[in-house]
Amino acid sequence: MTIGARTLRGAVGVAGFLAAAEAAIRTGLLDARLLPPPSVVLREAALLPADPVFTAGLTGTVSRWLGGLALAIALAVPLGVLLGSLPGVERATRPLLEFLRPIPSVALIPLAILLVPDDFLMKVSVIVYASLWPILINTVYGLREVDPLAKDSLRAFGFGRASVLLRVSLPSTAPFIVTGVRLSAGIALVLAVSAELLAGGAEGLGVFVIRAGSGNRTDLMLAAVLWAGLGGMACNAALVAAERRVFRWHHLRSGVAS
Amino acid sequence: MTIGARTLRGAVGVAGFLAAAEAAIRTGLLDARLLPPPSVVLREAALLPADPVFTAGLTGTVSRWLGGLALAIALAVPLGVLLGSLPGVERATRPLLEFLRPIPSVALIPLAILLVPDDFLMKVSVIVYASLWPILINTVYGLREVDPLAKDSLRAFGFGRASVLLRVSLPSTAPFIVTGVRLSAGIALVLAVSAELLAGGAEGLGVFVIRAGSGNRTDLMLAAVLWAGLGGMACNAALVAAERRVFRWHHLRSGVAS
Amino acid sequence: MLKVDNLAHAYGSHHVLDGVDLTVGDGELVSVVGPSGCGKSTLLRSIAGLVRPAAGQVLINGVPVAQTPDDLAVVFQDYSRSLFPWMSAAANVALPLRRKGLSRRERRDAARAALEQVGLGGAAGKYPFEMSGGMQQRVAIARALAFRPALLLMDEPFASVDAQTREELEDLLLAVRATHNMSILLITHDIDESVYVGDRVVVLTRAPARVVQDLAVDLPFPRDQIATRELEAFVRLRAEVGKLVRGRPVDKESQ
Amino acid sequence: MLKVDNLAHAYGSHHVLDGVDLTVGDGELVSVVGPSGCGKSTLLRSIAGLVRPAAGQVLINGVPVAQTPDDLAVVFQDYSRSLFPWMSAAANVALPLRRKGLSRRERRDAARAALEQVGLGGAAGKYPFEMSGGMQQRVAIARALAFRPALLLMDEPFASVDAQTREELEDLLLAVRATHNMSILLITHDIDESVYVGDRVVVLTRAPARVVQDLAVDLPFPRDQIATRELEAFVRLRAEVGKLVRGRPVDKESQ
Amino acid sequence: GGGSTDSMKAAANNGLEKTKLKVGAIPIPDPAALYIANTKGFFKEEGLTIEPVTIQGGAVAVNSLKSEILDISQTNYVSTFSAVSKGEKLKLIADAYQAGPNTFVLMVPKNSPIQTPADLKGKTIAVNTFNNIGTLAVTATLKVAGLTKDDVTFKEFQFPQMAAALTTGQVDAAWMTEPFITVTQSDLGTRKLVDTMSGQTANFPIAGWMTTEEFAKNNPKTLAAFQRALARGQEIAAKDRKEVEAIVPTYTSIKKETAAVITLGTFPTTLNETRLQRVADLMAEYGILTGKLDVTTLLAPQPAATP
Ligand SMILES: Nc1ncnc2c1ncn2[C@@H]1O[C@H](COP(=O)(O)OP(=O)(O)OP(=O)(O)O)[C@@H](O)[C@H]1O
Ligand SMILES: Nc1ncnc2c1ncn2[C@@H]1O[C@H](COP(=O)(O)OP(=O)(O)OP(=O)(O)O)[C@@H](O)[C@H]1O
Ligand SMILES: [Mg+2]
Ligand SMILES: [Mg+2]
Repeated sequence: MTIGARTLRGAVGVAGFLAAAEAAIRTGLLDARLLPPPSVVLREAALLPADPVFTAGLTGTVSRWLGGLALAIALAVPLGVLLGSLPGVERATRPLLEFLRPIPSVALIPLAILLVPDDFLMKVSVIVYASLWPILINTVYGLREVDPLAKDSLRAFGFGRASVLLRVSLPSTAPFIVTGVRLSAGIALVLAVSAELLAGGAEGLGVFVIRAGSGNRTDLMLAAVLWAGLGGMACNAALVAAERRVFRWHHLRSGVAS
Repeated sequence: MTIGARTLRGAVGVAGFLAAAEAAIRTGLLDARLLPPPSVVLREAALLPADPVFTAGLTGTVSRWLGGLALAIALAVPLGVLLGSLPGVERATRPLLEFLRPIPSVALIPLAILLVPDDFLMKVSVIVYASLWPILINTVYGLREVDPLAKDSLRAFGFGRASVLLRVSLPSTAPFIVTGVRLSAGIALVLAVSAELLAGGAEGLGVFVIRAGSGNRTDLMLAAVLWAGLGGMACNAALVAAERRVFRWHHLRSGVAS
Repeated sequence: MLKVDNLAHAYGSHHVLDGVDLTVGDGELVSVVGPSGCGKSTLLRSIAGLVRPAAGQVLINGVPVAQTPDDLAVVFQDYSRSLFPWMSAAANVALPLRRKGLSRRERRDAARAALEQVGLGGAAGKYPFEMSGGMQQRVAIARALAFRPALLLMDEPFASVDAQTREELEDLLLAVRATHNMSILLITHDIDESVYVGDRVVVLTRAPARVVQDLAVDLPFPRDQIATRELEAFVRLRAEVGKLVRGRPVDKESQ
Repeated sequence: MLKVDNLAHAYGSHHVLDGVDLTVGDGELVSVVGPSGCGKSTLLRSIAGLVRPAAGQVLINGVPVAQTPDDLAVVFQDYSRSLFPWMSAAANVALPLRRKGLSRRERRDAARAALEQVGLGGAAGKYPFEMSGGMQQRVAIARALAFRPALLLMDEPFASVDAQTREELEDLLLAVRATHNMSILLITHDIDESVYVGDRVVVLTRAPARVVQDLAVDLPFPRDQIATRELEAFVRLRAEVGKLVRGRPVDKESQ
Repeated sequence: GGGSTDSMKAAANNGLEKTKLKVGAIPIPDPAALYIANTKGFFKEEGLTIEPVTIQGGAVAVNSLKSEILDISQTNYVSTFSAVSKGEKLKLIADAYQAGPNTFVLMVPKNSPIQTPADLKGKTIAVNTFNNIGTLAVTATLKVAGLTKDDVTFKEFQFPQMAAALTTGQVDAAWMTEPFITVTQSDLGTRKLVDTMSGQTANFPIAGWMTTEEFAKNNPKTLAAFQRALARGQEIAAKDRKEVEAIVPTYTSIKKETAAVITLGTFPTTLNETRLQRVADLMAEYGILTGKLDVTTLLAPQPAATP
């Protein structure tokens, strides 16, 4: 399937979804006074890029999102590799990590505000905290799935632990790490917006949503959320494209088999 | 390593972490006015089970958490299997899913309130929405990783798509699905608390946290958060134990090789 | 039973099969030999419906097969990856028998019996990764035999077992074939073996593969590892197959 | 070069090696034969430092090995899983050469040359899953040869290739050994092969494995596929190894 | 007044400790004066640069002040007094907003059987936050009808979600403020049940500006400059509704049309301790504060009248 056809199919899917929602509202299945129909939201969304407040907010949110995601990757992959390749360390730290993981970052925001006296860093650290886990856990478990014989093959040539990790375990785990990154990207975006919603800020998508909310402008709020969705979609598309290039063998093999 | 030894090691890890935090605060490395020392938090946490407001809140939150998680599993695994085994459908729906995924559940709460006019169900649906993704995505990608030859082996005996899925693809993907469930369990708990923080309600851990947070009781807040962490830890331990039983072969194989 | 009609296949621009014709009669055992990489496994996968050939067709009992034919069993060349690592040897062998509508008990008994036949009665409870290469390969053979298919496709099934076990398995194959009237297509690199077990030996050229020769093996039954191999006809056939396989100089670049 | 001293190993309660003694001299090629599941692969893995034996020791040039010895290459029995699926054949072969401190270009050239030697000059760019079983196995051989190890361990390296290729590879092995003075331990199920390539043939019992016999092969060099195999000494040795392998009745239950 | 030369002089003369201030404000009409003063350049003239930061509520703002993410923040008095009673060290800088008639009302669905506050017995009421102005005002209103807060159930909903909660029957009544009152009235036909800002709560002080004790101590001159400029904005807001209508849509999402019709409270020009003490006393009466709180200790020094 060409890229064009794929885009088309995707667009049809999204359009279908929106049309269904529109129909539900227009036919009174959902109360139009409480929920603006997609057509209205789409119109508002189309107008938003002309609003400097919105674009400044979007830029800010995206920079914190991507910054946080980058930091999460930079922390979680090495940590995951460490834990995945040293089962003893993994077992010893597991309770601590599993204790930290379900702590809601949202609940930590008041604390984060106290501890990190810089708005940007505060939000980024909340994002990092929440989006670390999928990468970390997928890395640890992906490493466990590596075929032992593949590792032995390189060890037999006298390569040390580090080389085996770098040249066998990591490449073979890479698809799962990327899946973790894709999950984390979504979570990071959710947190980028949520942190702004809770902590406020000079600009940001979440700040925009606060304003829309206190102005009773559900249409504007959903329009902003729509842009968040588009941002997530774009990021994911980029990751999938990267995946396709880097793991060409993987797609080839699956393709041949199916 | 016996279960006892494992528990001990874990306890040592957590204790070390707490001791380090305590030391940092006592020596003035961290500002005691900003962050109460762990000893204080622990004492508060120990007292909490005696507080009926807290226990009612905990019960409510845990029931919504586990209910949401169960529903997320029940939805995401079949959906993931569907998308993972029908690449055409997957490609067509991917943009829609990737559009929906990064939409902050926080932003969806207004919608949820409107669509689900029941507090319990509303919160559960927010939990489901957020915790669906790790299971879904890990399932889809796990299915892609299944060795094509393993599938062919069963197909050659005349087994249909459904049987191959059930008997080869699913068992071989199971470790990744469980990893997804573990991730989702954490996220579901985060959302169970966050939904209360954002949508309010009568009781819940989140409600407790808000009150403690707004009342300058960081110690109480952290004590409540500590219980959330403990809950997540317990759930994870249960999942890991189940994993160990079900995927015995997997642990044996890795154990033998390392 | 099986008729392969002018089958052709290419992976991308790489032509592998170039009009292969082949038949396996009811209850017949046909050996296929040919150089490494010539397309034997591809041929087998096409018959099993796992590869859709670019041209030509496969007929089973006169009916063209689109999907995997019914009542078929395959022993793959890459036996280790064709076993399910999360199942014991016995469970691996028993699994396909679900298609046969057997009860749990019947499946278990059939699996045990088949494992006994290949000399693995004591290893029924072992997981694949706990077994040696040759043991894994024998599990794959037992799985196919337990299924009692009408058509059995085997891709170098004895490559990883020692000489004596190999001979035992060859004789087992002949015995099973005789008892259950299976039709068998056996791909092998061992020229002696191709003649010893075969009713016919089909020799393929290097890729893109075509049939060079379809030789009838007129050796008496029952065959015997020592007596049959000493027959003059055996020695002659073996030499002939050997010459046919070596027939053309192998163009190494194209493999 | 290599000295295996009273090596014993068990997987859980299952005893596999029971005091194996073995030596491979400098530049010597020793064949090992034995029944399927007797512990040959376990022996090889112990020598390579991938399995820590329960008792006994492995000495290389007199020094006991704890980890993987330096300057070693292994061709695994399960070749398909020992290749890295994300790399082309050439990249797979070139990878271990990083240990040798070769430049990128040198690695690439060495990989190409080794692939040529095993008849895969044209398949350098293919991924493992795009190759036939025999081709994959030859990539694994090329990878080991390109490394030019002092000690080469091979576990049924020619099991998946056709008769002619097999003979070519046997001769290649002898040639490489002669040129680079490698010491080689070759596990094989083919009795003819064990004699044809070996300086000595070591015969193992069924599990738990012990050495039944360590036979010197006093056939002249250079060996020749037709002439050597016609020698009376060859026929005698081959029969002797055959008899030793079959020596005891195989207790099927215990495998 | 003065031009840019004046402002430079002011900065030099006053020796401001800090010239850039991050000020938290909620996107509702209450902090209008801040934006008016900023747009009109009053802060510039004092040598200050203001960065308005949108916040959602006062609770996190206290933390933001403590960690100096914010220097000054809007707050509501009830929250501030609660926080102070629990040990937070805060100072009130200026008043911002005071309730007027019909600025905070209880709304019920169009055809609700609830006709008087007495009908609320046993019903569920939506408020934006527990133990805050909402519960306080509603409890005071219930008292008039002979009910206590134990006769009703409070549920937390954010203002934007109250309309949905009302229509879907999750609550029987909702405590709303502008612009939600106007919008739900016109869109959904909801009905005003009772004005909660009357009697005990008539002209109730709602919002003001706060900072930490520490900041107030270390930056007296800056704070005075801020107060002066803000007071000029507040004068305008207090006198001229048109100015408020014009500024509100610039920092909120309230539409111009809506801003023109919503009911507004008043913008007090002085920070009056007697009025504020009323809030603390009422809180004590209804159990939101456990003891008496003397608000005079919380007031930052007030600047001399604007020159
Ligand atoms: N999935 C694939 N994609 C691309 N090329 C392939 C694929 N599978 C096989 N080939 C190519 O097709 C040719 C024939 O492969 P096949 O496996 O059928 O050979 P074979 O006769 O079974 O060889 P061997 O005896 O070595 O197993 C080889 O040249 C191989 O490179
Ligand atoms: N990882 C393992 N765990 C448990 N048992 C094992 C394991 N690996 C091998 N075994 C057992 O050890 C015995 C010897 O295995 P090994 O692979 O060494 O045999 P082998 O001589 O190489 O056989 P083959 O010729 O069939 O390859 C077998 O009985 C096998 O079941
Ligand atoms: Mg093949
Ligand atoms: Mg072996």
